[in-house]
Amino acid sequence: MMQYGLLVMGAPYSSPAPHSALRFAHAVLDRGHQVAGVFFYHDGVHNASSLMAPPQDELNLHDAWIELHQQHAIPLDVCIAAALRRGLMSESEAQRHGKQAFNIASPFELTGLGQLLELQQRSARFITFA
Amino acid sequence: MAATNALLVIIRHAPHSSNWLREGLDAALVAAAFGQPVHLLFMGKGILALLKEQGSGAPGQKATLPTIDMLEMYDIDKLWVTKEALQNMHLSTDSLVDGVTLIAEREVAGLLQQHTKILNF
Amino acid sequence: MILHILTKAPGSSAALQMQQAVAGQDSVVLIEEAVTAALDPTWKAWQQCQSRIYLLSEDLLARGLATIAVDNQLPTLEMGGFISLTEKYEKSVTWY
Amino acid sequence: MMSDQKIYRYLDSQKKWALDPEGYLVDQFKWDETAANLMAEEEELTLTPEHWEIIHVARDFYQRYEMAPAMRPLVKATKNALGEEKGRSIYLMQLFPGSPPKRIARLAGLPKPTNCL
Repeated sequence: MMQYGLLVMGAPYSSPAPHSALRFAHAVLDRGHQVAGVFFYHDGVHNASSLMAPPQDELNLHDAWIELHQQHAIPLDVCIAAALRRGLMSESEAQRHGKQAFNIASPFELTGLGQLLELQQRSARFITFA
Repeated sequence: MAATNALLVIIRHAPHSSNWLREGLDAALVAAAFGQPVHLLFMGKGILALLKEQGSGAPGQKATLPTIDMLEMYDIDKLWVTKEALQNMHLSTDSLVDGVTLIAEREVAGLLQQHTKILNF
Repeated sequence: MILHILTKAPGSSAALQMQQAVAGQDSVVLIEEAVTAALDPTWKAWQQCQSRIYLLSEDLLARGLATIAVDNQLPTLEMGGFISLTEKYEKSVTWY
Repeated sequence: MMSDQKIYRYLDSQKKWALDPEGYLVDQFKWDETAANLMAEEEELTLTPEHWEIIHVARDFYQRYEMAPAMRPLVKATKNALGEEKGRSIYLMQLFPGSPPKRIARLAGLPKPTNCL
């Protein structure tokens, strides 16, 4: 049994990276390994948007990540600088920046890049999807 | 060179094309800020980040050069570039900032093997 | 020893850079758009990484390239095989 | 003009200096020593010549690198400008208790260091 860390840097519906990462995560778990965490960086931060509304008969990636979290308690960390730049923020960040709306909520957590490096340090295997 | 615990950050994207370059450099800076030794390998168009005559601010984005200059303040002093990549772009070392180390393309594979941690941008 | 994951087609700068970085004991997994390499049996990487380069079958199937990969006698693996490779190789680098 | 243009409150009664929700200057170019002193007063800090030296190190750093310094480069820049004795994190912590990079950036009229750094 090993700890896997995943880095996702592709945006939903413009890159196949999030789909690959999700399939990979499920396959890793099926093998009896653990996923220590998923870190969203670059355009990957869009995966965390709760305002994502794809057609009903298409996989909602945001919800798929939450399901993964709910089933396996996997942390979903989002780079705060990459997110804010792209218009993704939590309620508290929205207040801090004087914005009217927010689109990031638990279990997605806005966090610093230090978390990415920490995830890489403590994962036996670290796989990037971009 | 023996195995190293330094983080190798590979930079492959040019300034003013996407945010890959800036976000790659940010990752390098954060690692260094946390005290991790960081080495940089510039491949392909990533080399354009090292051109010393880059203007500032154009077009409406932060310039890259000040960040490249700032690397030494984070004690990031290994900036590798391959001779072949320079030749492919018809560039000479004179056009690059100081402190760049030229290596041969065949050394790249070895460099990756030596680093236990790698982030590829 | 490194597991290289390529997500872009042969001829992309990601593919060229990966080819520069592959060492003797490394393996390569082609996923996403990289599986279009099945269309090109003359791609240099097939020789360079002989017997250690694999196409992800799910991504081939999705793109209608599975039969061509078989016809060209190219090695494929399922997601489980991909996981096995990540178990074997401590390090991986994704080229995109 | 920095990205955070929302005015949350003013530093002074004449409304010369607008502040964002975190107390940073909305318009960096309006920074002067009076503004720095007023902000320091809010933080119950009295700016001595030793504080000013460091504020100028941070401003010079921003001029050159277009980024407010995080702790590690701030220590190095201080060492380069003011010598070994002052170029130590403990010295900066004594002058600006808490998070020196954030406090110095505010007092020096620089954008706050990005959350990641």
